[in-house]
Amino acid sequence: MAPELKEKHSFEQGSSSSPLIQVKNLKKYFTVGDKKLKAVDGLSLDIYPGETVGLVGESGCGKSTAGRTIIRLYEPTSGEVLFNGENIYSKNEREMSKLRREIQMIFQDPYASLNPRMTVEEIIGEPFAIHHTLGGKKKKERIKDLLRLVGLNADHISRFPHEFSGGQRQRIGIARALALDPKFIVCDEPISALDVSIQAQVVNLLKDLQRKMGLTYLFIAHDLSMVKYISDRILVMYLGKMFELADSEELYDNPMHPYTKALLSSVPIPDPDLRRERIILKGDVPSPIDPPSGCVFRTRCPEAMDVCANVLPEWQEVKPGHYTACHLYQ
Amino acid sequence: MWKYTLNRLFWAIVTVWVIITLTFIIMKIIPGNPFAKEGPMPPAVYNNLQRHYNLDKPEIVQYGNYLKSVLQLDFGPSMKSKSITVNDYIKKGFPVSLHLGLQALLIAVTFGLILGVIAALNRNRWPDYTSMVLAIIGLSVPNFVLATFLIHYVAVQWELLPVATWKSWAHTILPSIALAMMPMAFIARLMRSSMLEVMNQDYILTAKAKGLSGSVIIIKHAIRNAILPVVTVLGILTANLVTGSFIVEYIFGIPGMGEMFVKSIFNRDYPVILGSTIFYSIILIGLVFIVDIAYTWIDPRIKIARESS
Amino acid sequence: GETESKPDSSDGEKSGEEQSDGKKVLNLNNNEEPGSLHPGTAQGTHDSWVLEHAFEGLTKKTPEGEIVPGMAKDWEVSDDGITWTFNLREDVKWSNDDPVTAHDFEYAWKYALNPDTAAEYAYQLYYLEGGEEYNSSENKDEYAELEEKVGVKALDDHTLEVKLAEATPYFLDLTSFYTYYPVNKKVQEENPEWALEADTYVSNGAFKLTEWKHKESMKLEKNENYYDKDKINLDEVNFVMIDNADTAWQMYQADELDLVYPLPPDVTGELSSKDDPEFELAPDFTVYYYNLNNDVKPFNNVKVRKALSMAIDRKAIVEHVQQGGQQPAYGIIPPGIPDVEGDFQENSGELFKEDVEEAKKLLKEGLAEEGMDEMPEFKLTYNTDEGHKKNAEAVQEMWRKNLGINVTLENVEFQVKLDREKAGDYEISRGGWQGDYVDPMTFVDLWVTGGSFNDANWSNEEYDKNVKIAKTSMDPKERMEAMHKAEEILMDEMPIIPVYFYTMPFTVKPHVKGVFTPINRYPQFIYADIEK
Amino acid sequence: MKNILEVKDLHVSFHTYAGEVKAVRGVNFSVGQGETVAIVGESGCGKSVTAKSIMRLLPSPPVQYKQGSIEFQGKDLFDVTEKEMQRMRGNQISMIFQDPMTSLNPTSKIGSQIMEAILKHNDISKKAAIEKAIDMLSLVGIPQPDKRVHQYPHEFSGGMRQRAMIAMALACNPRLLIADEPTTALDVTIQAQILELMKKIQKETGTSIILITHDLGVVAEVADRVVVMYAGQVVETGTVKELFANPQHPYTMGLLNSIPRLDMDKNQPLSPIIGTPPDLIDPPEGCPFYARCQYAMRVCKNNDPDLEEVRTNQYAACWLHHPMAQQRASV
Amino acid sequence: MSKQELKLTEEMFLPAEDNYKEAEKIARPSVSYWSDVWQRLVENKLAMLGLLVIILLTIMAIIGPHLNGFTYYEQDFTKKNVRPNTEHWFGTDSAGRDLFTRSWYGARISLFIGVMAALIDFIIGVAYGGISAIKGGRVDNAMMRIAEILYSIPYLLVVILVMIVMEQGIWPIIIALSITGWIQMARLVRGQVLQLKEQEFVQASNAIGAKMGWILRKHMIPNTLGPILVNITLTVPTAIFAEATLSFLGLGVQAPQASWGTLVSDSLGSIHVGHFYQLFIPAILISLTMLAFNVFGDGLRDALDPKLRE
Ligand SMILES: Nc1ncnc2c1ncn2[C@@H]1O[C@H](COP(=O)(O)OP(=O)(O)OP(=O)(O)O)[C@@H](O)[C@H]1O
Ligand SMILES: Nc1ncnc2c1ncn2[C@@H]1O[C@H](COP(=O)(O)OP(=O)(O)OP(=O)(O)O)[C@@H](O)[C@H]1O
Ligand SMILES: [Mg+2]
Ligand SMILES: [Mg+2]
Repeated sequence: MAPELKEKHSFEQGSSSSPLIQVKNLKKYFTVGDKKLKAVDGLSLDIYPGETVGLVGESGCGKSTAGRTIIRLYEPTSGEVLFNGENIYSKNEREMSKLRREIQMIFQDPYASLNPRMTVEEIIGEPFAIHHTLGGKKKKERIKDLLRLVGLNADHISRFPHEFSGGQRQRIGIARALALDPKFIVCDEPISALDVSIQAQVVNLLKDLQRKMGLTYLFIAHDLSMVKYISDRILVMYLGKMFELADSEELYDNPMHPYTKALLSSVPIPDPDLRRERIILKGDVPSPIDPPSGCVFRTRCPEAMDVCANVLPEWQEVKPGHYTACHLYQ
Repeated sequence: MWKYTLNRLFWAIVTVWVIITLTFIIMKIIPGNPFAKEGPMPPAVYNNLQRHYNLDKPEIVQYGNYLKSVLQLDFGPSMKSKSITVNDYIKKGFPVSLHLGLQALLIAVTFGLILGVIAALNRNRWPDYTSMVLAIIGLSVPNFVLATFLIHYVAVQWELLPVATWKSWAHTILPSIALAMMPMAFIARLMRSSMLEVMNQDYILTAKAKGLSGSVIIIKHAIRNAILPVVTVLGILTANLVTGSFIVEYIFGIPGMGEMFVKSIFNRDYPVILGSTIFYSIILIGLVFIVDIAYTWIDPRIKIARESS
Repeated sequence: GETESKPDSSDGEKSGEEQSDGKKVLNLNNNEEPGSLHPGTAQGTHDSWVLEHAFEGLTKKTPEGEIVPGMAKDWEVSDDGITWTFNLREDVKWSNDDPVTAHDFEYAWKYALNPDTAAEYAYQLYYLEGGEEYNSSENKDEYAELEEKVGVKALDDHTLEVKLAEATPYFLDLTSFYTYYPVNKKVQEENPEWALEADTYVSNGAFKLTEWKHKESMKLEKNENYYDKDKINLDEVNFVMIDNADTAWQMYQADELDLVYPLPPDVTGELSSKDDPEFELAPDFTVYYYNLNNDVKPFNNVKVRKALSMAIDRKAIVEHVQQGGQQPAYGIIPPGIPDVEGDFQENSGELFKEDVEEAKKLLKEGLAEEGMDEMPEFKLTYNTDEGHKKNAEAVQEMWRKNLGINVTLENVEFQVKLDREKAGDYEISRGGWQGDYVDPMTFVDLWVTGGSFNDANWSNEEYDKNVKIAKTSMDPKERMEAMHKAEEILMDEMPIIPVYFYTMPFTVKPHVKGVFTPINRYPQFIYADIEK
Repeated sequence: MKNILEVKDLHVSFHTYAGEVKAVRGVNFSVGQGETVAIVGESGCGKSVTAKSIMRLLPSPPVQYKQGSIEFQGKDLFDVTEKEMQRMRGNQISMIFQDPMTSLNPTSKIGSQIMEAILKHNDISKKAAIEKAIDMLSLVGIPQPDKRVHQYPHEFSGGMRQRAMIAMALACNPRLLIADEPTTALDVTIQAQILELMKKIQKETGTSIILITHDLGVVAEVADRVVVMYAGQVVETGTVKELFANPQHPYTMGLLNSIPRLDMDKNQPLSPIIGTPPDLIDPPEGCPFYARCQYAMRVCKNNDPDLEEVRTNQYAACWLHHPMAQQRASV
Repeated sequence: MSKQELKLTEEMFLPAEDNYKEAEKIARPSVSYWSDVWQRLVENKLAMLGLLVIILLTIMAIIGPHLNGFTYYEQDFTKKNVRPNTEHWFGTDSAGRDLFTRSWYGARISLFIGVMAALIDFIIGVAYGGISAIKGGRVDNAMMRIAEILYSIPYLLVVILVMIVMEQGIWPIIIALSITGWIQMARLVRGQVLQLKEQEFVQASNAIGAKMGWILRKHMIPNTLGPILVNITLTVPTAIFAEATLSFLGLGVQAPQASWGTLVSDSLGSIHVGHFYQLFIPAILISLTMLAFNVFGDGLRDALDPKLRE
């Protein structure tokens, strides 16, 4: 394994470095009809400079909402997000616009996230145009540099997105996110729409860039093997709630929450010789509009107990650096 | 559901009230009055008329009085024709327009759907072009021209049907056709595009994969889904058709609401203008509501509650 | 009443044919739903055509235009022309078998004059003594008193005494007019709404109303109670209400109608040029003219007004635009009114001449007098109607060609035109007037100073004086002379530009006989017959 | 083992305004009785087109079948009339599609959608058909099936809809089930349920299954044999065990290497296949993988290799297995 | 098999050096969205025919009134109701005016009315629908209600009002036609913008810090332009048609000017007296325009439809 990486990690988490992003009890509710949909319900997380935090969970559990709220694409219902110690929600429009250079996002759908009516040059150049940082020839050079940086042919600068394959488009999206030299990037399932062979291209690129530019990632995904590979720490969400947070190795080796266990065992492993004991969860994810009482997972939990129906399990550090919210550990 | 209906009802009342008010204001702004005519009118006669119909009162009082009588569902007398009240007008005219409108609607929907389906199923082949050109021709001949042609040829030259008036079923055929043409063409085009879209849907493929034959797929799966956009426009369309078309009623001499409405405007017959406007908007709002309900019935996915948010 | 609106299953009856049961049926088009079939509140042709056949007044008119006894068998008039005494027939009955009495007349006239009735034609009764005072009252308390003073009184069941405000030479003509028809007092008092539906409708004329599908159709049937019923040949008259002249014409062609008036303009031209045997031209009693707003420069100038009038080719308009056998008008009083001797209009002759060169000269002079060097652009306002539009276009062209004047046409809604005329907010506007009664006064009266239809806002003392003389004098010669004088003054001053006198072109099927056309009425079918 | 299906040299093209898209270019493979064959490959490589060709579901035009044959139980499906084909669809061969959200008719009840297939292919009463539909729903593990038959698709969750699709496909005991990416649109936990279900059903009914996917994990989990497709061609086939252990085509190797293994060092970069697949309007003359292949040789540029048996029961289309290349490698 | 016949040399099995060059190759030529749309439109014969007719009509509207030396207003009673002949190509009307000149003069007015009405619809509709969708929530609700109410007020009353309030001419007609016409455009734009608002590329622009105006200009408008264009192509003939209906009610353009609508409604009666051409010619021109704009609009819609692009 990679012991030194772990050490480095714990070092980073130590007092010497302060977190780049601090999410404090973040909540984002949507109104659907006359009901509240609690898309994100109490998210707290510190993200340190240079690290990658993975965020996994089933579809609709609030991953994207969390990501978008953290960078204030959505206004939160309550809670705070501190970037370098400053609350980003208290910033006015001008300050926010400035801050936008520091935090960026890469989107899930390489088709929907590029305006089909704009050329690659316009798409990647959009940040410069908005912030008036570069113009003319310099801008064009910079765009070409960015294209090369993400491994695309700089001659394709005047082409339209639909002429590119999915992987290429995703790289255009990455180039756009990188244009303003951000510090923090939310990657919202940047690879789940791509083919396996292409996924690796993008993941390598992201890792490469992180190393070169000292980037910090919040990496959202539902492909657990990829998340494990790219993340230093992983947060598991379910129905808007945090279920478990740990170092990625730790989480895979010692999953605590029954949901994490089930999730891990559900991942098909491309090795026909490996036959595992699987935990098949019953039923489906309940509707977030009226989630079950108590622990929201109890309706599918193989180890549900009586208390689970009534009491909300508390978020607690069970082992150093390993947090979970489950009655089994309280 | 109840809450939803009540909410809609509330807004409907507000809407109708705003419409009454605006119509009242416009009516009073535009020049003319129901008693104006070419010829001498001694002031005494004019004053008597004004007094008789309460037009001598301040406008705000007239407005108040009108609202009061509307609440009692009494739209007042016609100022132009002493033989009939506005309620009579509606009682008399609406059934006629309704009959004509429904008959036209039937023609429009039946043939519109058939043309649309045929066109979509033969996309970019001659049946498609033929039905669409037919449909566009339906759209592109002004209906007073069409009505004139129908009367001239079918009724006068070929003597197949009576020319005008509203006496027997035979009398209703030509006006129904003249009225149906435009909506038919509209429905045909709408149906074509929605059919094309539906035929590309995955569930059509599923149905094929089940081994169903082409016709079963079209009837059981495609049309029902493709008809949804048609249903949404049906509310306004029906409201327009059943409240009468001036041109068709005027040309065919049909005693319906459409003719009365337009004439009342030219005659400045205030109570008739207001009465028929209110009636029209109630029908419109009602039908749109019905269509919304029908929509949830045809398309079980739509939850009414969503709309209310 | 019959409010059933579903078409019945029976097929539309073919017109004119004697039906299997030998009934003689005439099919007509009334154009529109009558506004009112109550003699007191009726006004306009849509109402009168039915009324004229369902009712009869004190007098009636023969096909030749003579005034003959109707409900009254004879009458006397005092020497001063003020007091008229009518003796009613004793054998006349309402369609509900009630006798027709003098009280019915008294009641009807007073009813129409009652301010609460708000009858638009109440002014037709202003000739009665106290009539205008009663109708003008705004105080309900004095109604009874004023009503009492109105100059009409039933001396007994069969004697009616009428007192006029001033001598009215054409009063007898008025007694055949529908505002002067009687109303069955008993019926009216029992059911004020009797005139709204066919089944409560009671009349005293040749026909009775037996069916009225509002906005759709009416049926008149022979009234067996009519004293002169032997002269009535028709059993039934059906009216439809088709407003569109094209449609009505098509129905006529498809034999669904026996008589059509009005005809579409194109058809009029076609039929008259072909001398179609079914085509008939009846006289009308109407003048078509243009109002010149005398308050607007340069229309305040006589020379300018005359120039405009002289530059119009009336013959071309009549022959090529209207094509309905109209008569170019060089005066304002249409033909058909007896003068002391002969026809009033013929005696007047042409009161001015068309002359383009003269017009040009006058225009120049007139403009110079007003301190203008050229005619400003002005607007000719007419109300929406194909015929008016064609006339306006032709006149516009004539003025452009003949005088080099730029006119813009302005087509407005009827109501808007009336409103503008009343407000004096126009330059030139189209006008027309159909006489109410057969006397030049019905036209001459219009342009007195401050007259309610004097939209040209013209005023001339001499003219007013002559009108006054004609109104009050009982000497026919003096009257006629004064009116000729007035017309001359009017044409000399030219506050309005007459264009032509209307005709009434209509078609009637050959099997319909005996339709006649009084000068100011729709074709009358009271004595008509169907012969096959 | 008897083959129930044999696809031989299948060519399929689409006519589009941009030109002819040669979506499938000479595909060969077979499916044995009771066998599960997985077809894997990148998006756009022709998996779905192959599957739909077997069902004859592609609209023509724009589709053109160029050459080849599809033999199902010894009968060439290209010779069958549309009527006969309708009798076979849903009865002998069934298909389930990727997206359960859009593959069910939203305006028709689940029960009636299942019954349709049953009524079409069996001469039974409506009542019996409902019974059967309920049975099928309970077979695929839907609780309270007697209530659920009367519900509409939107009242089902994604996983349940896919189960309903499976129930529908299996209602007439087909000999062959084609599942086109049946779990791609689903969450992992739900995917696990569905895969488990498919395995169970195969065990119980003995149907042959063609499973189309691009997830190698899923392949390893359920397939007996694998067909790897690339740019409209089959580049390698073999049993799951052999193929995963000894991939013989550089593309297969690339696919396997680009997935992070759980035991992998995080600092070691993944080894992706570089580049993108070729455009099938203008496919390269030689080996379609040439431009992305790390072992490419000069011969590959202009010469398309044949699919040949390179190990027992394992076929690959690659010049590397040519004796001359082997020779050079050994040098 | 051909492979057997292949001459394989040892040299061929040396590693290729430049194979990666083509790995990211994009085979197809670069086409912008609009040229792509144009290409597909050109393929659509019917639509192109429609476009051709539109162009021809426009050209004729410009030069037609000057072609045979007559004016639209000059009357000649000696030559009234003349059938089409070599002097009067479309014949004359009942006042002896040349119908060829009048028809193309009418084309001018009708097309102008159509285009201006469409333009006004476009401007108001886009602004109203766009604001409604972007503001969302209560504002959206209120704005849509207002549109609904406007839709229910008696149209004719409003038309009369407009005609009275405004100086006479073509403009009151255009305004009258636009009074409710823009509502449909607003609905369309609103729907599109609502959809776009949720699109990831708009969110991406937000994430970069783009302001409202920028997003509108760069993302919303270009991406709604397609459906808007289609709607415009359909509004033009609808307005021409609606003007014809107003003419029938006597609310059309001022005489002696002619629009197709007035030409048709004035000559409705000509059918009874055998002057068919007086009705047919303008009626056919209206229908032809409707037809042309409609097939062109349909073609445009198909060409713009992303589902039809593979
Ligand atoms: N704008 C919105 N309005 C209302 N509800 C929303 C909105 N956006 C998201 N939601 C709801 O919030 C919940 C969380 O959505 P979110 O997109 O964050 O999930 P996710 O974890 O990203 O899912 P996926 O894996 O499918 O992307 C879902 O139930 C979704 O329906
Ligand atoms: N209707 C069509 N018209 C034109 N080309 C098509 C059509 N359907 C598929 N194609 C083309 O055929 C090729 C193969 O498509 P196919 O759907 O079989 O891919 P696939 O392997 O199933 O991919 P995916 O994993 O994305 O489903 C693709 O290049 C595609 O562009
Ligand atoms: Mg998401
Ligand atoms: Mg596929």
